[in-house]
Amino acid sequence: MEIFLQQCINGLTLGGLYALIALGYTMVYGIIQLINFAHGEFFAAGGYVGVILLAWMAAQGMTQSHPWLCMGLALLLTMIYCAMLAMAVERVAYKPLRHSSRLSVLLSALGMSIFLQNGLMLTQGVYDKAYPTEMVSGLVTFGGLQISIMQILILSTTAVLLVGLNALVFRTNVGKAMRATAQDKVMSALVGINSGRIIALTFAIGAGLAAAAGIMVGFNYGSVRYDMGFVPGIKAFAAAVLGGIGNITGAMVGGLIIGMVEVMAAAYIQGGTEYKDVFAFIILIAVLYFMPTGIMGENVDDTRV
Amino acid sequence: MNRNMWRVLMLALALCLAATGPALGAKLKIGSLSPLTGPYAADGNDIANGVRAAIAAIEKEGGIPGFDGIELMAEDSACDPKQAVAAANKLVSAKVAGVVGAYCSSATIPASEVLAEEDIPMLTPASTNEKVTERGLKYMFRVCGRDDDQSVAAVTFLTGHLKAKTLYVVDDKTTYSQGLADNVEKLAAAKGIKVIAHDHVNQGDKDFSAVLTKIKSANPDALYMSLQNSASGALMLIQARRMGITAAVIGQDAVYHPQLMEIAKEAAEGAYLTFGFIDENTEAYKKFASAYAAFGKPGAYSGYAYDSAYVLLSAIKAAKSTDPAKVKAEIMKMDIQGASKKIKFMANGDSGSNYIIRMVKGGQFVNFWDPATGKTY
Amino acid sequence: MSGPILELVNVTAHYGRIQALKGISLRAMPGEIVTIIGANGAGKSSTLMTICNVLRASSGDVRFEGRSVLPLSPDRLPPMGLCQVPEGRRIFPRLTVSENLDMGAFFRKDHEAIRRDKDMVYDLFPVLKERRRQPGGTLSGGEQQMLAIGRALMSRPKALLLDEPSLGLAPLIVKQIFAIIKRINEENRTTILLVEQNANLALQLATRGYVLETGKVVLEDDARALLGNPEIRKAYLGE
Amino acid sequence: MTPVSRTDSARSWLMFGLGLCWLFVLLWPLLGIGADGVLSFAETFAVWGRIAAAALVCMVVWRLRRSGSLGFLDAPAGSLRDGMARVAAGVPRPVWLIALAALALSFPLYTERYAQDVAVLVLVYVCLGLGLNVVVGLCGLLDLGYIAFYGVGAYTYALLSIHYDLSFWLSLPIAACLAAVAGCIIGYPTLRMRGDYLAIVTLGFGEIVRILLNNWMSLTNGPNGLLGIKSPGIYLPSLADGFSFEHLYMRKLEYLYYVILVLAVFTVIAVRRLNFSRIGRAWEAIREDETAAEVMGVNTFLLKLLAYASGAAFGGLAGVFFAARMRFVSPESFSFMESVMVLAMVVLGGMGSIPGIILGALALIALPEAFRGFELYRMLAFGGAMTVMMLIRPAGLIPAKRMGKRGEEAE
Repeated sequence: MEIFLQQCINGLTLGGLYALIALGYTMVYGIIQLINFAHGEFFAAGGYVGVILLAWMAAQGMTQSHPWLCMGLALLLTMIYCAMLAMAVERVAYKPLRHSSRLSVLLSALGMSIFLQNGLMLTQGVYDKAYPTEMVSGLVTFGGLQISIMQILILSTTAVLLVGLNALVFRTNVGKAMRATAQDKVMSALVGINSGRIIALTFAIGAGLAAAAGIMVGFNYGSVRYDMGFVPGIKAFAAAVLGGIGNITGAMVGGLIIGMVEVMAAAYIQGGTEYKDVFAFIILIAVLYFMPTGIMGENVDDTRV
Repeated sequence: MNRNMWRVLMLALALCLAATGPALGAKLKIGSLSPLTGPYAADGNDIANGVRAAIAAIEKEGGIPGFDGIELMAEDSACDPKQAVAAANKLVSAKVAGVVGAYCSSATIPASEVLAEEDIPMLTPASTNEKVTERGLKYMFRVCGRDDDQSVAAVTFLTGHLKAKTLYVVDDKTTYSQGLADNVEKLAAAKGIKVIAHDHVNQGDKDFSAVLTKIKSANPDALYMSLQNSASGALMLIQARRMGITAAVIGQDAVYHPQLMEIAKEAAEGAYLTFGFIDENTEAYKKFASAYAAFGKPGAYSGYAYDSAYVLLSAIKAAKSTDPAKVKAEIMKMDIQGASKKIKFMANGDSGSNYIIRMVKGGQFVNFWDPATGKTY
Repeated sequence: MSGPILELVNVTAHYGRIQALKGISLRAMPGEIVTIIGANGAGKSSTLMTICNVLRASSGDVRFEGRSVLPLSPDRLPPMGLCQVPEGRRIFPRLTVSENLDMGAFFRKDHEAIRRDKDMVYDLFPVLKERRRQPGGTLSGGEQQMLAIGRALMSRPKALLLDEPSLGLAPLIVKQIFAIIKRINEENRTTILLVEQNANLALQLATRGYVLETGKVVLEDDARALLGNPEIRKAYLGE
Repeated sequence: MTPVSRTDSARSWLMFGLGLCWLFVLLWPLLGIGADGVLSFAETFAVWGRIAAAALVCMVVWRLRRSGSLGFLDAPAGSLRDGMARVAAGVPRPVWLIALAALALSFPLYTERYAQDVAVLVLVYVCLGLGLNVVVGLCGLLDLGYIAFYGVGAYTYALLSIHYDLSFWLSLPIAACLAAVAGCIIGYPTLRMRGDYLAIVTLGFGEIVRILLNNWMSLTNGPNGLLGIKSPGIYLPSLADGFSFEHLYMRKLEYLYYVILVLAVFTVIAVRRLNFSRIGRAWEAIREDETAAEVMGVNTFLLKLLAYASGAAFGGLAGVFFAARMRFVSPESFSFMESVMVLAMVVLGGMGSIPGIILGALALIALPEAFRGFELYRMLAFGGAMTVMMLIRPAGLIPAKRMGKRGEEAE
């Protein structure tokens, strides 16, 4: 039982990170029906910029005196940085193709993904970059459960971000405009919504969340690396689809499910660690077979290739 | 390190541009194959830099008579059989005198077949899979050790020093890491150690919490960690220690990289690794260290790559020709102290292994235990 | 204001290589109800889409309050007071009724006035108030039309373009909606440009009318005169 | 070009300036803050300055074009292009084909190994691209796991060759059939799904196949791969003693080049015939509007399955050749990235267009090779080139004539 709970926490942490990345996929997909291949790169860039900022703060001696402030500040700045990066990518590589076939944009996104990944490699080097994990260390023991402070931090930050995003999308006018644009771009223009700006904002928010995930992955696992966006990118994409792509709550649920399945498969199925991705995908396929639009998917209209 | 890297890249680009410029005289061309991009780019660049360092060292010693200098074609094998073969073909077309590489055994094997068709000598600094030299290729040499020898060293250490009763094995499913882990599992079982389980993780995984939670509840005496990448090793160490796993951790040469301590910091302390014995007091090592200084800290394979290139170039120098048969004869004659080990090739192209146990202590790798003598250093 | 509030001068537009509008000229004076009638495919909806710049005019000019709006993107027009209720209503199906109305006032910042306007719309269409928490997509056709008009009103338009408000609705509901259109026109002096297939109803409501055929204006007259025109009666009023 | 207003010009310069500032902000944290926390600007300015200078040149040219100042260049350039088009159109089709065939056949005679090797790879990817084109280009089903069939083909031949010593030529149809069966297995559960749900499920299947290959030790030898696959063999008449046939393994690259050339030509012809057959038209109907096609009596279920199966079969053929050429297979060759690259060829070349896809394969295989000179910048240049190509030609290098309006969102 203890081990089970322990694994639950592991799954929750991982799932929360997937959910943060999946949100960017799902929001962008919802609004312009693009599978943003470059999204994983925003996550990786976030991890790097975070560690760079922390290095600078450490050199100023700030990390010793105000560790929590530094982490918060680094998180915030990194999110802003990645939002700017995403807006630039959107402007350069996606916006000119707004009226072209969706596969053209997909390919442009792929090109951007390769470009950004190698850009990171060239500027940051091929070696892993270590995170100052000593800033947050320690375990909390609940009964027999051991939870690291970092895990608690990740879970709470993720929760705050998710709640904040929900409030943004469902409560504010801008959020409503995002949903309106996703549903009908022409009509939203006819009521005075600048869809270009709303799309850019969507990219910015999605990338900001991915950046937050990047920084937390850095802290949790101790290092970042230029190609780290790829695998979580695929998983998060799967999570977004599992939840019903375009649906924000769906992405959160999908992320948590994928994270849980992975951890549980690795923990409780013989030979499960090597096949854990298989289980994740099998769950995905089974769900989609019975619910072809995902767990929370609305009926998307028949827009295809 | 960041800006250093940038400088290295600039230098590489400049070298490359220079290489494509008009040739002033007959230059001796050699090639290197290693993953310069992709997940193994770290080790791949170490290899390319090791070769560059060897060229610098040889040129400092007066170069090779009859040639106006040595030119390196550093090709990217990306650890992908397809690209490795393309790169090997490119080297063949460029008529290189010999090739140092590749890294991943799955790239080395098909690439070596291409080179073998044209009788181009190939010296691998890093592919430890037994098959590399066991296919009867005439011009295939291996400067690093072999997986089977490495597993022996690890198991000897388990029984001889750690006196472990139970063992947990984890690998990340590459040709190399799994082959090694399988050997360890087999040998350990034969030696009477109880292998609790042999789990696999995937390359590129960052989260090992699921498997580590299992390990924690199994509470083995030792954990054999066979991963392809030092950063993955560091991640596993951090997470294991954070969870409170106290088992002795034994890694292998792919985890052996200064990165391990950089990332894992104190979590790496006390970890054991099997690695070729490097005597840092030899003349050869000092020469290597000074030649490599321009490229930063040596990685795990920098020394082997340096030795491979050094052997190749000295053989060409001695043979006064690039004729493969003559070069091979010189290589076989060679019996020298290299930067990484004593080099003397056997008939099949292997040069023997000298694995010892090293340990992380105070953020440094130190020699710890010698399986041949069963003594701590 | 003396000049026309909305004026089209010789506007042409294309869908790919197909010319949809072949030189449309029309005008609407402030406070007028102008109707455009014509058969399917005559270019009625294209005319409205061109006014709002969703369909780009190839030549000619569109002026709103004397200023050319062609260089502006569609989302700049509602703030100027030019608003369209497009064909098929185009409710945001997964936004609630209340959120749909909020979107109508998206560009406005005067929260207090927005709230009052919303109450005004709820007064106009009490059924929307009942259903304000319901997603727009679950409304019936008539309710959706009301919502669409209500959403447009939220932007306080000076000129309202209505595309086929009667489409697919029961006669009773059509009558209701037309009554409301008249009320909007009378209460706020909102200029209305009404595109309709139901020529009879439209001409009864309007002050003036234009008849479109294959992308051209073939007739322009007082609504009453058009209603009395035998050719029109034959072609569009089913006699 | 119509003269543009001053405000438009000022606006675009403003945007240009803003873009450069934006770029600087993006570059500086990556280049200007060292690992030790030391700030520097020199490197950022160096890199940024170069990019800014290049962008400035592009911008000036673009503005001049917009304002019509370069009109004097357009006229001759246009007439040159028209002239070339006229000459090209003047040459009859057979002449083109013969010239192309002669070029392809004589290729190994005047090239070195490296060029031949790249050519062989290009041809393998031509087969793959055309196979995927059946699924994506003709039938409109976005498949992100196509490489799985390539893997099935490769492993089929590898196992048959190693364990049963079956010849290359016999393995071709067997592998094609097996791949087609795999196509049906993967296709069946996905038939109900549409659009991007299909994409992720095919991606999932592709990954499952790769993970299976990587883990099924007893069959595939896992990550170690399979070694000792035989090259294609042929029987050559030999006059040494009397008249007999001599069995020869074609290990030389030239021979392999011809083998894959034959396979590629076969694929081109087969896909072309499929394209213009009843089935091809039905596929296109499904692509343009599935519901309408169904209403018109097209059996969408069967036809979609058939698209999967036939697409997969071509992938299987390519896989057999790949295994024979490498004489070694390992799961690394069948990763998700490969699927994406094949898809990229199809889209880049122009969906549904055979010459387009050939060009796409050429571009995506040859470019990284051509960029080898850039060393570490190689993949950076490649990624950038991919985006730029898409921006310049969104419908692909050679768009198909019969593509409908699908996907060009009516806005």
